[in-house]
Amino acid sequence: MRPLAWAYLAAAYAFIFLPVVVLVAFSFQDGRLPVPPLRGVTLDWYAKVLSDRAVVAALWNSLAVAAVSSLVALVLGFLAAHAFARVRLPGSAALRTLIVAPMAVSSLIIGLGLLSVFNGLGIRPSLVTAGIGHVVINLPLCFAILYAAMGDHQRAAERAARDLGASEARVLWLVSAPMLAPALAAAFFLSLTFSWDEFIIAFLLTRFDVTLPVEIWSMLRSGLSPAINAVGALVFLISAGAVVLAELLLLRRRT
Amino acid sequence: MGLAAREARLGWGLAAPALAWTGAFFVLPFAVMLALSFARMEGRAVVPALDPGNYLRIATEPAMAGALANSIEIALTVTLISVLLAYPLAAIVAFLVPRRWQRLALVLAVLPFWTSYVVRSYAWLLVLGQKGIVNGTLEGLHLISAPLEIAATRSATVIGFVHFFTMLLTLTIYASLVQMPPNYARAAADLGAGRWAIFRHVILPLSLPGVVTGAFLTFVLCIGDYITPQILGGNAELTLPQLIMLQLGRSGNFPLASALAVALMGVVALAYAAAFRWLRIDRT
Amino acid sequence: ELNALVWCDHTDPALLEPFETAHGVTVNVKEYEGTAAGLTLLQQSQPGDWDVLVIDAVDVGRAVDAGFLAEMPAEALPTADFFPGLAMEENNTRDGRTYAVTEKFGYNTIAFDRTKVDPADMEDMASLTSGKYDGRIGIYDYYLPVIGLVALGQGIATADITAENLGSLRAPLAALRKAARQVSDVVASQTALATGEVDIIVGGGEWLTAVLMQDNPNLDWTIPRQGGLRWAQSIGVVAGSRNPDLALEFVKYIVSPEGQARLATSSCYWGMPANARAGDLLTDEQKAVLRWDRQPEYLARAQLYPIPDAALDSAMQDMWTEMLNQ
Amino acid sequence: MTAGLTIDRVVQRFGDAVVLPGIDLEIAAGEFVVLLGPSGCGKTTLLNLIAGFAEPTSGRILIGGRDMAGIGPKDRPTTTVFQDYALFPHMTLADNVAFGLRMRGVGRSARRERAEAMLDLVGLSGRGAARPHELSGGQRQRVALARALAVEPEVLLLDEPLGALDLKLRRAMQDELKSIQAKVGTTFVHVTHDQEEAMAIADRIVVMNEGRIEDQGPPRQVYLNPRTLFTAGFMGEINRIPLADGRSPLGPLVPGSGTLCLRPEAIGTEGPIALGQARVLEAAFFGTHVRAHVAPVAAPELRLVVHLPQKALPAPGEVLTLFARDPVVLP
Amino acid sequence: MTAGLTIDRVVQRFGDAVVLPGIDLEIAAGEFVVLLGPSGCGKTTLLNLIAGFAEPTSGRILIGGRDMAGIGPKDRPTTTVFQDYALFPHMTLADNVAFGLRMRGVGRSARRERAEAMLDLVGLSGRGAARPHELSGGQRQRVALARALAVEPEVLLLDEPLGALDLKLRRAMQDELKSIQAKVGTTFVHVTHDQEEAMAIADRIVVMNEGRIEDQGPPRQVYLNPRTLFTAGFMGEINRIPLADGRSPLGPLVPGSGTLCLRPEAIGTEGPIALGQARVLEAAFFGTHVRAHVAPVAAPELRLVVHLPQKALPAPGEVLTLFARDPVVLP
Ligand SMILES: Nc1ncnc2c1ncn2[C@@H]1O[C@H](COP(=O)(O)OP(=O)(O)OP(=O)(O)O)[C@@H](O)[C@H]1O
Ligand SMILES: Nc1ncnc2c1ncn2[C@@H]1O[C@H](COP(=O)(O)OP(=O)(O)OP(=O)(O)O)[C@@H](O)[C@H]1O
Ligand SMILES: [Mg+2]
Ligand SMILES: [Mg+2]
Repeated sequence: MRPLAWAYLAAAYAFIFLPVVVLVAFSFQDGRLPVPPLRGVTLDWYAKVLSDRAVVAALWNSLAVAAVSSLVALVLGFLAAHAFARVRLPGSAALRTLIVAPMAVSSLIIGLGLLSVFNGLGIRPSLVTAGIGHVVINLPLCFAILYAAMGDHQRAAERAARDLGASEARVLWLVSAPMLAPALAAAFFLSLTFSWDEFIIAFLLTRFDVTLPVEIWSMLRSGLSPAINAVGALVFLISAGAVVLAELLLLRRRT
Repeated sequence: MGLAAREARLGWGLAAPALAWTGAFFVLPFAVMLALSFARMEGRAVVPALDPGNYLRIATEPAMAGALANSIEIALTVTLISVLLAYPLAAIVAFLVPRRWQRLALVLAVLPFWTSYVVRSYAWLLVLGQKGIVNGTLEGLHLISAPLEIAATRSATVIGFVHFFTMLLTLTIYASLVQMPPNYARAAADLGAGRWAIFRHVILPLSLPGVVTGAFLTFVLCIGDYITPQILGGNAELTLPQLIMLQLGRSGNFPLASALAVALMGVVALAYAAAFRWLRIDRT
Repeated sequence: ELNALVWCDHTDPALLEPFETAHGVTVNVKEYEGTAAGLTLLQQSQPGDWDVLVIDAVDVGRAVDAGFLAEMPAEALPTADFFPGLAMEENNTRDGRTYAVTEKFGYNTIAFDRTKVDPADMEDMASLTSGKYDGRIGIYDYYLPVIGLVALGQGIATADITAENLGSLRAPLAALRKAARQVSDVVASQTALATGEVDIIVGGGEWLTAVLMQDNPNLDWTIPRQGGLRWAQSIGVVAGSRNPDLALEFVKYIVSPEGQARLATSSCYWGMPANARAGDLLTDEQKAVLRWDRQPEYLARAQLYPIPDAALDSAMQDMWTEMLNQ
Repeated sequence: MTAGLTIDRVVQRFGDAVVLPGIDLEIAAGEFVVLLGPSGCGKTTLLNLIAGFAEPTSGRILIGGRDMAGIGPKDRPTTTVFQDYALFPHMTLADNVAFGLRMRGVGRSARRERAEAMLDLVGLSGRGAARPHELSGGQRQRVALARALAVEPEVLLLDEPLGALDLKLRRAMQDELKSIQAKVGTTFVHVTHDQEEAMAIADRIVVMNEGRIEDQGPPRQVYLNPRTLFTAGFMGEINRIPLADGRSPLGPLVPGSGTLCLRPEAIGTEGPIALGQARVLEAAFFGTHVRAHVAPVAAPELRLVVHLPQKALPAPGEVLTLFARDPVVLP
Repeated sequence: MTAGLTIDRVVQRFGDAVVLPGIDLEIAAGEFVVLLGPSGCGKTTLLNLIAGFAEPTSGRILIGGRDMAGIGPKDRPTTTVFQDYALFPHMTLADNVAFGLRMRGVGRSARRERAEAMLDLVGLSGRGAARPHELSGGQRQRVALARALAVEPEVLLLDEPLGALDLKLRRAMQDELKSIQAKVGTTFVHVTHDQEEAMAIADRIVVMNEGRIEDQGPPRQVYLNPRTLFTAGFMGEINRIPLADGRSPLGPLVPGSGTLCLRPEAIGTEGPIALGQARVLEAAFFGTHVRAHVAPVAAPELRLVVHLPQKALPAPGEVLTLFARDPVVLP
């Protein structure tokens, strides 16, 4: 039973990592095409990507849009989840459904609709409008995760804080948020992941400053290239390194 | 003002930003698109109207109904396979992996998705191609004599989707497994249940809400996605999002595209109704 | 500043920088794909947001109809130096007024791997559905050129496709689909050709193979006996531009021999410059890849994309949808 | 800092259910009052109204003479020790205790000092840096107490604070609560459903039943001279013997009509009232005494519970002659 | 169905920590044994070893003479009532009770019948279709008991099953447990840290401390003649008076050396041992008695706790002459 389970675990991780390994491997391809056979190993593509101002700018744009929109979605979702978990508002079931509804609607529709609404308001597409669109798709996610995580446990603690003289803002900041930290982190990182990879809204709602998926999309128009793999690989390797480092540091501190 | 009124005002105040955001940036755009779905194309111009013609076309034209059917079939297949793959994985991480390594295991499962959806999809194409890794390995092991045709078929679409959603479902199922008090399983063992019976009668039913929540999310995200069927499916068959893109691509038939998107949302609403009983979000 | 809504070949810094330094401005570019997407972006913009538009030559009329393009002084454009037929007045002008100018062109025909197929077979479209290449064909995922090619195969000129004879193309299109392994976008088509997943791309051309040449010199393309399709893109000044003079300067730069040479070999994809005088500025290798010397022959044998009206367009699209779902 | 409390015709409804039909209660400054009653009788509801977590349907609550209507928990001069403690799991003990002071804008070093002093008071000196999960139940309870007392409330509310502790710890904490109250002088309103606990700590016991006050007074009075059968039964085990005009199934015992109530420990082998002979049904050793079920010979269908001295463990079937004292006759 | 139990030199280690350094215990078939000890002394650990949830580091466990080594919980003739009940929340009460039978392949109608009978036994007839969350704590406890008894185990293990109930309910459930055990005859091994509970129900109390058995015997013996100071203190309140060769701070009391242990209820105004005069420090009414802290005049730094009769409520400062009985001298 147990060896079987470990084998399954290994197979599952192999499956999850398979395309990424291929992706990373061909980012070192010494040739114009990231397809087998591997002709040789070169770091040229990384050099090319890192010296491409557009790609580097898109990287930072993506990071900014993902971080800010996830943060906004997190805060809005947190406040709303808190309100619905605590106060019995009339029609609350319908309102909760409304907040999660964007999850069920194609991003294309949200993007096109937003584009025409913004245009009607005379607002130019920019990274800000793309961020607004990302909040729309991430807010339901954050709300759902946080609403499910709120329990009697922290309701009791919140009540105690109020009893001791804490204003509502300080209850949220000093008690509710720290107690929900794991759920908040989970919601934030999932939002980040979704926003990072989101293309259609980012495409429709930006103009000249674009996010990474849009930049990659235009790189792809000239055909497949190890440079594109290098972009993906770079992001992967940096985040993997950061996560593993953080994990090891945390583990060491705890033991 | 009484306490109850103040409490209610506070509740509204906290919920207001999210509601306002959803109202301004979701309901409003969605209403615009909904209105558009009843508009008419005259030549290349969109004429506002209250015309159900687009919906009639979706219901009657075999190509459109076929795309809808394909989308639902693929989403259901993907949901089913992903749940079947993710459940054991989540269970192994939750029950067999030592506690201190569990978080790392989960983070590792998410990391591959910090690359780029599109690039990852093209990488799958290389893995699944006739001369790709899968066929290469199988041929090397003499398990097959001719390469399997996986790329540019529905199987490739499904594999690409399953890859992503296995990760997502592993997270949600894991969450519902670890928050289950261990005494339930012990009580069952104590009363004579074997491993399988414990799983079947206790763990599975108790983890169902988490599974259904994840499955619903999978279904919704899967049925609305354009990129995976487009890149991996090789247009072996059309899905609804592809059809929407096709309507938009050159001819700009926004009314029909909107109607297709609304139909898609209708399917999602049905899924929501089906899963409603178990969804966490509506537990009061 | 100049804001341009363009195709990806216009984003190459090598193309933009000379203009930027000469005029001391920055050119902001936003890429799009598909005429409808471009027109939507224009429609959902404030007047003055855009200065320059690059668009499929056959769709210039749609942009003019929608009032997105401004008139340009025809005398400022070097159309006299263009390859014969590339001025494309029937597309770029309306009632004697010039709204756009052709800047680049190429072909949608048949691309293939010379070592895997018999090049002689590629001269005849009929061999695609003869059974010999079943499962080794990829189709480029754009209905206009592919339906155009199929029409040529049936002896119907692209300009003669009508709602009446469109039905006769259904069976040949289905037959082609049956022989094909996949219908896919540029990247997947390239990948399939490069990995040997397929050996033939119907609808391909130099824009598909040029960037792959270096790694795989066996890739080739040809215009079969029945003919091929010629694609062309045009550039114009957007109506309501805040910088109409600078925008016109940009258009003039793009169609000047220097601009044309750089555009032809832009990093995104290569294609023939409309202005024949660009030839003086291209190297021999570049010309070889572009097949400069064979253009007279190709131009004679290639036809333009079909230019369907709205009804025919949606009929073609439905036929395409049906073919995909077959 | 201490203040009295007035509860004036307080009514609480939840939808159709009337949980408190009308409570009047006067608590003096510095008093230790215990609200005692069975589960669901409205104790927590009343406490929540005092703390300001809810507002009464009608009636007034005054603390130190000031009407509390419209004042939230944050601004009331009360603090609460919750049954589940509700300690902040993400804060150290010192931060927990200092939380209320922080909310009142007390500076960091003053806060730290006072938190240390409060932890001292509850016997947890030097543990300020620990976190709640490192503590046992009894220790957590003390931290909750220290936290509530740190802000020097005028009234301290305790909602079954000892309910989750084991018996031994409970008894120890009762002694401690009592002595801390004597030290700080704050008014304590303590809720429990354990009558032994109520007797051990209360200056005054307020017995509640179905949202009404059944009885109140010092422990001895409520135990020995209950006003109602409910109080008599709730304060401890009781034997009920029907009485009509001085006649009972056991013959004439005391004058009056109604129910004669006798506590098990008031029945024994000597006393002023002769109960006659009774047969032992079963008997078990209970440490301080032997608890026996007996059936009087004169009325074999009647069951009496009696406490016998430790040494006597009668065999079932044995016949004893019983006497009683401290009779109470209730209608 | 009932069986005896033998625990033979059982050692349990967790990493470096030795939780059970070596337990020997013999339990007869049909006996009601209570394991009593403070929190963390290893009661649950021992119970888990018997149930098969863990395997001992060394030593043997025999049930009905059969060695249980390598046999999982599923195949042992034991069932457990968990402290948190661990009722399956997604099943009805009847399905919960019938679960063990279902695992044993009993047919549907037989299962249903037996579940109904078991719910009857625990006083929940007709509630079979309800779900656990609809029940009160005491009712859940009974369902857990019914579920464990339904499969007719040879040994029933109970891990603080009454810990979460309130005092009154707890006492009622104790009576019920005792009578159910008498009815079914199964061996009961019951864990608690409440000594009153232990005395109320046990045939034999096994007192544990830090993984070792400190004392064992019938309740009366353990209470009145404890073998160790720990047992004496754990079984109830106790006064300790140092004794050297018959001399104590209060003068000569009894012969012997060590600690003289006197229970509060064994000290009073009469008795064989004269303790001399003592000054009352505080006194509180406790229902059945008055509990007073006193300081002997002869040794004012010594504190004694005494139980006085209900009627006597001495004022602080009053001086009483005290006598004692039932002395125990422990080393
Ligand atoms: N918000 C509410 N809505 C409806 N009924 C309620 C509400 N809060 C309490 N009740 C009801 O009011 C009654 C009194 O509840 P309360 O919590 O005050 O009892 P309690 O005396 O504290 O009991 P316990 O000892 O079990 O804590 C109960 O019957 C309860 O069901
Ligand atoms: N898995 C384990 N790993 C390490 N130590 C353990 C483990 N399980 C129990 N212990 C330790 O063994 C000791 C005995 O634990 P056990 O749970 O048996 O106590 P208990 O007598 O049941 O206490 P309580 O009355 O609080 O339930 C404790 O000190 C505990 O910390
Ligand atoms: Mg309560
Ligand atoms: Mg335990």
